[in-house]
Amino acid sequence: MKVEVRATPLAPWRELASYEEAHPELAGGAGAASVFVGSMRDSNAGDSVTGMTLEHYPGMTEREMLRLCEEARDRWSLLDLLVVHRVGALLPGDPIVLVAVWSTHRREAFEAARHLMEQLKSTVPFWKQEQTDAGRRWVEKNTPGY
Amino acid sequence: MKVEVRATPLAPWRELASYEEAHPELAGGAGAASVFVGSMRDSNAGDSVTGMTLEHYPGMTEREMLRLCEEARDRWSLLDLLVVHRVGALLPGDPIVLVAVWSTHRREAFEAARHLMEQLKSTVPFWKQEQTDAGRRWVEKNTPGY
Amino acid sequence: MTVAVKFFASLKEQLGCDGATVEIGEVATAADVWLQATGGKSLPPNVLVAVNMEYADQNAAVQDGDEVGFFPPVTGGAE
Amino acid sequence: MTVAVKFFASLKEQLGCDGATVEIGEVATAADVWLQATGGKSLPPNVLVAVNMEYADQNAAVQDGDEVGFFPPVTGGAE
Repeated sequence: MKVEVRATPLAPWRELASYEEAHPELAGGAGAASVFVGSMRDSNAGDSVTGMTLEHYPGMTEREMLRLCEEARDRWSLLDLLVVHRVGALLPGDPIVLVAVWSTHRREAFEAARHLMEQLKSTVPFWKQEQTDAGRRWVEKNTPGY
Repeated sequence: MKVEVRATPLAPWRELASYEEAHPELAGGAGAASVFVGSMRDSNAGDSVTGMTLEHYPGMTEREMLRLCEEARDRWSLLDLLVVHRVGALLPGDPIVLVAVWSTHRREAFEAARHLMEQLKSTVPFWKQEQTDAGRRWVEKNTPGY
Repeated sequence: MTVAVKFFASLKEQLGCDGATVEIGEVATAADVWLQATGGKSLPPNVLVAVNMEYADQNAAVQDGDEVGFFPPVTGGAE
Repeated sequence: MTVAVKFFASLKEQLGCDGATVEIGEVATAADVWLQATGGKSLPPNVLVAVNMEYADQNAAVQDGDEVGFFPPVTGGAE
């Protein structure tokens, strides 16, 4: 299990290839992997967005991410989890968050990945600030995902 | 949109990296990507499984996969889809199927990817034969995923 | 008329046959094609039928030149 | 007792302050710490509170050496 807050660019597919290479025990045991990648869009609420800055609460953010992953692992008997979330400056198209879940069967993988994404959005201390033509603005609320 | 039946090894993360590289329009527009990878397990129904052979109905299989993808694209307003399914000889740990869905928001991506996996299992002509210590056996039924 | 028949997976093994070309009267269903191709074996209830690579009912009419596929329940995807 | 205070995101900008070290009486809640740190500003209802990096109620008691974080609703993840 790995949880990371990253200030440098995230290449999700390369990240996953490296992680599986480093965890050969997943091959053969894990019948299912469910992955979600959330990326920065070039528009929001009708405005063109040219950049984004993500802030976090160092220490607490990692702790909350780890708590969520441990809860999900136990609830769905997951084999492994990988969660990486960006902070710092992002451009449109840049991946913001990667959630990957490995399990024996597909139902657990799908449900856990989705649950983790909702929890990441609603409970982990991250804050987005968007850069638009009208200036910088803090993103004020989350879009419901269910 | 790409649908493929593949007789050679599938490296899902490399496949996704290449696909996104070839489709730069996804960056910026697609806020969400949901991916599922199903791999061959080294056991099934209590028995150790040492190999698997996947058969398909050339022509019909591709047609059914394409139909499912087009239906999902229209139903969830997806931006893009990639589905690759193995046929031929597989070993434990080998990826069998890759489903990737790109959309503006995460709800659509999650729901479409899960739906596609269920449909792939229940309607597309593929048949698995397992190799166990007791010999070869056809997999007789599907495990429900919902 | 002439109809192409294909068998897949366990059905192919049980019948010992990949497929066949069948000559049959002008009015025939997929089930008639099965009987002709298998020498009168009864069609197992769980066998799936496709006419020209689209799922069809066993009572669907077939035309000259059609391809009729017979196969067991599908088992692709992942656990 | 001494308590470390941290502010984040829009709250940090509004207050013009990352954080502070606050001296306060032996019996104090997170809300008391807020008042002390902000010079008596009222605590906005949507502000979240963490004591030692765990979510807490604004009426939670704080101890000497604790760290109290105040921040707006979180907006991580993806759309």
